[in-house]
Amino acid sequence: MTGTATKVWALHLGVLAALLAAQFVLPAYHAGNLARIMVLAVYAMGFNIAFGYTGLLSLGHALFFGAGLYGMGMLVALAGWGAGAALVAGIAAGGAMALAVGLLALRTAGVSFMIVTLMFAQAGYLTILYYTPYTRGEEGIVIDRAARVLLGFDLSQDIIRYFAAFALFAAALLVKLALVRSPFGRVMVAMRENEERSRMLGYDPFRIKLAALVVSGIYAGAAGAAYGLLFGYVGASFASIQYSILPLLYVLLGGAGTVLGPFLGAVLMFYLIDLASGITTAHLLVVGVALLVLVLFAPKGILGALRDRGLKWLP
Amino acid sequence: MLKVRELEAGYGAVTVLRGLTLQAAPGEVLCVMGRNGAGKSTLMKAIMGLVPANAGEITLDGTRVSGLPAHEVPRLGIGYVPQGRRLFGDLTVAENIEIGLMTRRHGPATRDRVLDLFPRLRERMGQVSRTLSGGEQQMLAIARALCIEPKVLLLDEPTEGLQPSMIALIRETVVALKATGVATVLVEQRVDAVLSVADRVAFVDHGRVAEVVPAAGMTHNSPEFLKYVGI
Amino acid sequence: MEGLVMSAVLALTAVGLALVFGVMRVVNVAHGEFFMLGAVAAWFVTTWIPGPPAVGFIAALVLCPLLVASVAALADTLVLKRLNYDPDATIVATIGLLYILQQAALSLYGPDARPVEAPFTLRVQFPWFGYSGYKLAVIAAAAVILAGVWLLLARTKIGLVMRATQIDRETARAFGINVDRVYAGVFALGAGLAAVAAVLIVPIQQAHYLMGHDPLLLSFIVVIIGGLGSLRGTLVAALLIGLSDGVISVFFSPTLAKILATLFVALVLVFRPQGLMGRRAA
Amino acid sequence: LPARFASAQSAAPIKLGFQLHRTGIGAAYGRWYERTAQAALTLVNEAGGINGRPVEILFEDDGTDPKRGAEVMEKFASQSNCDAVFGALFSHVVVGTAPRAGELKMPYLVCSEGHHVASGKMNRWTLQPGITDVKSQVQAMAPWISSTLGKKVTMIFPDYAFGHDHRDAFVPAIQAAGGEVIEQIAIPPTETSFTRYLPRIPSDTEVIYHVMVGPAVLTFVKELGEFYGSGDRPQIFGFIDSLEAVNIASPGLEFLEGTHFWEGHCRYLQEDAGEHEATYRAAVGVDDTGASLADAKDVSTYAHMFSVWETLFILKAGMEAAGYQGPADRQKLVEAIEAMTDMPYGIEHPQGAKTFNGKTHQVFGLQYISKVEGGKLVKVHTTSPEDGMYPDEADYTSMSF
Amino acid sequence: MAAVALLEARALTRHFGGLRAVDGVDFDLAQGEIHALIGPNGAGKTTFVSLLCGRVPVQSGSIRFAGQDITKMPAHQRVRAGIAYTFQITAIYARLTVLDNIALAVQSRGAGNLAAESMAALDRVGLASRADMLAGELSYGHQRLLEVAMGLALRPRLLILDEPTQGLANSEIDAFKDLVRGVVPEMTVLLIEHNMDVVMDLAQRITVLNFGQVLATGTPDEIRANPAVQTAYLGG
Ligand SMILES: Nc1ncnc2c1ncn2[C@@H]1O[C@H](COP(=O)(O)OP(=O)(O)OP(=O)(O)O)[C@@H](O)[C@H]1O
Ligand SMILES: Nc1ncnc2c1ncn2[C@@H]1O[C@H](COP(=O)(O)OP(=O)(O)OP(=O)(O)O)[C@@H](O)[C@H]1O
Ligand SMILES: [Mg+2]
Ligand SMILES: [Mg+2]
Repeated sequence: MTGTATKVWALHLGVLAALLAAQFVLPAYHAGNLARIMVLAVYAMGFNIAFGYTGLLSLGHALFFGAGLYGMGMLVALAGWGAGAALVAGIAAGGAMALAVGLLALRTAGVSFMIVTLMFAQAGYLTILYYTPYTRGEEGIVIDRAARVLLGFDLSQDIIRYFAAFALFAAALLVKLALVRSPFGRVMVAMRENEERSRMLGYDPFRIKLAALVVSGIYAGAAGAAYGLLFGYVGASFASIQYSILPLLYVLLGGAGTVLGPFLGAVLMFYLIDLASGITTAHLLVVGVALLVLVLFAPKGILGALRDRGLKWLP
Repeated sequence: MLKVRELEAGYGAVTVLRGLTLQAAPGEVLCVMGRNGAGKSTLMKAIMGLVPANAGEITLDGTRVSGLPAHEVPRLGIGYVPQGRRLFGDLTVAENIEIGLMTRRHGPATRDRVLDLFPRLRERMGQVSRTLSGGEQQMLAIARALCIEPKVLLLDEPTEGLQPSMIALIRETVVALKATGVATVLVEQRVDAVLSVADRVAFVDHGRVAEVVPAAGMTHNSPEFLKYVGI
Repeated sequence: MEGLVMSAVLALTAVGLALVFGVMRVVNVAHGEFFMLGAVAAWFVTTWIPGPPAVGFIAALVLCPLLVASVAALADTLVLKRLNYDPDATIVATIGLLYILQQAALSLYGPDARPVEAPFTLRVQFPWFGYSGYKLAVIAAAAVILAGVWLLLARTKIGLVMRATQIDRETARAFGINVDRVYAGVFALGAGLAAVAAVLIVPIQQAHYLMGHDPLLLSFIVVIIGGLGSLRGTLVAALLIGLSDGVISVFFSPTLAKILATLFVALVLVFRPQGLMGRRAA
Repeated sequence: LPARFASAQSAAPIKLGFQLHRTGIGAAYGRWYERTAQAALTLVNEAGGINGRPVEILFEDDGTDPKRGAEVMEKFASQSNCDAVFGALFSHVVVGTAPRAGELKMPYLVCSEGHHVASGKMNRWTLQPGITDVKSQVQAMAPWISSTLGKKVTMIFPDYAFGHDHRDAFVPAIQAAGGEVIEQIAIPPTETSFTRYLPRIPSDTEVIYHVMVGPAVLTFVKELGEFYGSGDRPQIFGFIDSLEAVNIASPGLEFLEGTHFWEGHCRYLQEDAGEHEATYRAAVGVDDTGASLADAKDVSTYAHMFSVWETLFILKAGMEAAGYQGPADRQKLVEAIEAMTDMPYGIEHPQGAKTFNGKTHQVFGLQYISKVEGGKLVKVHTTSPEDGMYPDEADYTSMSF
Repeated sequence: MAAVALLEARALTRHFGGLRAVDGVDFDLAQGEIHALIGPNGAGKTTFVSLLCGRVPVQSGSIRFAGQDITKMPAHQRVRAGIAYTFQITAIYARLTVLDNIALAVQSRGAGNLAAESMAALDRVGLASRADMLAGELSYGHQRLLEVAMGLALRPRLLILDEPTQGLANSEIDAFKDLVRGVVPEMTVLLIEHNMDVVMDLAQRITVLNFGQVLATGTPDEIRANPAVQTAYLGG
């Protein structure tokens, strides 16, 4: 038992240490990419809490990401809030949106849940477009550089941005690790595996799923708010259906129900597109074929495959 | 005649059957007994091609069965009543029967013959099979398998979860089939059920047939029961 | 009226998706791309075939669904089958397929929207405004095809085999049903139906390599709202979706109407999770 | 390397990044933007490059997506060490990328029509020197519409930022010109069919002003045609954006005969075309009807793509004015462009003469109005530069770099 | 049977469409007894206990458990109140390890030492050696045992077992009988069974359901002697 725990913590702290060091060794381009990937990985980690662990396949997570993004962005751009307060508000907005959606959508399950969340997200997306005078719709708004200062740190500076992204990522990763290894984590998985059974063990499925969804929404909101602050842009495309499917893809590629999978999937997908578009103009073809090959060899995602091939302790 | 020789099969890396050999002759009821997890159901699935055979051979009247795609096995005349019945629950009784008939393209004559065995089903042809009572479901599962006019019938714990009167009914059916020359392989846990219908009893242990004993002369207290199913 | 055309096309596409989803339990993210492929192929066929537009169009109506169906069958045998139809893995695989089909269309057909000439240009003139006769024909054609699909499913052995496979594939195998062939067939049929819908719509909307997006989302919504496994439900839902925002936009600005319609339909599902016609899961 | 490049030690190529809408919703434009940029590049290099150095363009797909746009900017700056970046058209890509350009201190010359640059929302590094913004286009058009086509206008536009820009600019402009907008029909962005909105056009409408974009526009025009049939109809004025890359002679578009369009650059070769028009067309590979020389079915995005061409020549002029040596001189490049004013007609500016406003980073030029006659677009009016002027809304030169 | 009533059901009813699955059943359970529920297939046994444990909402009638009205209480709260149910159709977490399955039950009642108590619970049913296997890879019979073990691990006051011996080999049935005898009188056991040997051996009282209604209640001997039960169920 404790041997496993040591391995688990060693692995995850090791990954974090490597990411921390990466800033100093990687060329600027890749460091910049990593900063972006880490933020998106937080989003995917949140998605994984709902999907990979609790079994809630939502196609509406872009709504939570968007809530964080716009919650933060509107307060900064229209109300002149400071970055710190707006960030907190953005995170809260993600959680609140998840709570609201969950209260309704969790009355459904399976594919119905998938479609209900998709439709709520679509309504959210259209709402952003509808209120163009404030949101500038799909064109989006730029967050003033002057407003992107958190605790005295200028987030538009590459190094600071990297560390800010890293801090968020590290916090998200460790919280998630602790969460999934906690008794509550086991109950989340129990929901995924057999809801009726769990109810008859005395767990309230609705509340547990709602809690998981809210945590998931908080992650998504945090990622959204951080994205806006770190990269200075708030746009409706981030609330569109593509951005609901993106974390699903990351999670499935990296391994659903694994702690590091979403990050791995995000890295993979980013470099897949980046490299493919460098090789050929028909890069979507390369990406498509690569996805097929990957899924044929690792149907449960990369970490899922590793877990099946002996690394049973991978959380 | 169904022959299983040195069969090895399992699930992925897990090997369940380890060199299992047995045979069943026409008109014979062969009971298969063994502890939970011994591999009885796996044997049935392996014969049906639903679990791939890694080694060994299964033949029916000399025709090789193992290695065929699963959907071709029943076409050779092997009927299967899976553990837990596994009806097409949303389909009606008539449609379940129809699927059975389609397997080897049998017509209304077969249907009538089968329904004569189970008059209760004839009254319920339009009912959605999921809503049948447990015993009726079991009858339908057997009827469906009989619709392929099998040479060999595989029955996996058909009396499980049935009320005593139903169990008696199923037992009668098995005895009736014997007379038609069908070879029946019956997985069963209840000693009294076994004693009343079996011609021979094969005891499976750790994926092998440990012993085959003629049923005649066996009693509740036979040592084989104690040894292999622990009574 | 406009809503009816949309409903008709949507119903065809959605029935295709519902088949795949219902029988195979595969969330086919590439379904919209099959739709797109049908439309793009229709453009090629009508451009290549000389003579009056009707000839080319009818050729397209026959050839394109066949072509798309074969692509789908191929994808099924090469990829999905090997994944054993694992629900998660098939999502990734069909996303991959989506990329491939999109790129193929972009490279071979180009990024432009191109029109296909309608087979006839009859125009029904009402006192206050005109209406295209072709659109009426689309509605009729869709109705006929849907009736055909319904007959196939409800009245033929093919339908019975498909439903049996849907319920329990292992047991289906034990009764001589070649599940691989049923799956490939269903996947092809589903894609083919999307292609038929697309061929019907190209004279109204143009073929464009990104046109698969909306039909995909809407089909999913329709299938689930209608209630899985219910053809009738799918039809009703297609009508509901096709007409709902049109009705609401009488009272609100169009975009607001779309928002409200979306929320409304979502709430229908929240309070009737099994869909309009679906059976509540046990 | 060819000998004409001045000296060996400075002959390392100047690298320009091109943010290309190769995939995604902007792909129809992207293809032609790439061809136009290639053509201009050939010309520049044949004429000796920039400051005696050959020029190289790195094309990178941005998927017409703001996130990828920013990533591509990152790639140009950090990995390829480009000297400047240009090419983006779709405004969400521009707005999504501009902050990153500012942080990376990369001159970012956008070929978008949006008003976002001139409105002061971007930064010192983002400029729009190749094409006039929507606000100016619309304003220049309004007096002619009101005086020639009619005073009671119904607007039909997409219900998002691009459409709203048109609405916000056109409503006051037409009022100033003595007309009025009697109905605004905003079409939701996800719409693929429009017939149901058409009955909302008031019957006393004299002019329909439509501006639709995206692949559904053809449907829109066709349905408008079906709606009116062969009966009476108002005058119709549209933005050619609706029909960029679309053959006017496509089936279903017969209805457009006699309607008017704004064109940024006349697709059909006009009788009075300037002396450089033919050279430009030949270089880009476009025939007299605006279609590809290689494939007459392949219609170009003629009304917009000149901006790519002109932007490259502005980069050249700017770099030469700044004595540009390398990435360290990027700021000088921006300052040099800011200092530009008149851009006379010539092969560098084949669309027409322009005036650049260094404070707002926005160029102002001529607009064309064409009428569909016999299936061709025939120019009927050219606006004057003054028509499109409006007071400055920003002064980028006072911002820090 | 001087024991106090642990559970009282009055006029309990549940219809599915026109089908009277449970139709006005009055039922009492004494503290600490082993009570068997038998009846033909489709008599409504599973439905009846589902009403007791809250899986199926009550249509009319009332249920009192340990002096408290639980008619409207949601299922998961009833579990916390002390009613455990093991499924007729095996419902375990197939993709979790056997140990995790048990741990979920143990942690639900808020146990102190999760690992130790989980192993102890497995030990009781003889599955300790398989703790690290995936539950889905257990044979059918072992899955049944795990199912029962999860019920036991909740340490309920009332344990409802729905055909627990289905699929068990005879040897395991004997072990199972011992197990059940060992949990009373701390727990009360309500047992649905078709295996008459098990029923007659274990049960102190038996209730027979038929067509959703109580046909008879009594000691094993009384039931065996009841002619109505003979015709409806035991067959002849
Ligand atoms: N899908 C599966 N994956 C892996 N292992 C399996 C699977 N199904 C069964 N097993 C294993 O195979 C072995 C034999 O199982 P099988 O179902 O054949 O037993 P059985 O003899 O029929 O038992 P029972 O009497 O309980 O039905 C068991 O050890 C079981 O754990
Ligand atoms: N959710 C449901 N919807 C419709 N009918 C149902 C439902 N659940 C049970 N039934 C029906 O109610 C009746 C009683 O079912 P129940 O499962 O309670 O029987 P049982 O006594 O447990 O039978 P068995 O001994 O076969 O398990 C059956 O006819 C069954 O088909
Ligand atoms: Mg078995
Ligand atoms: Mg029952």
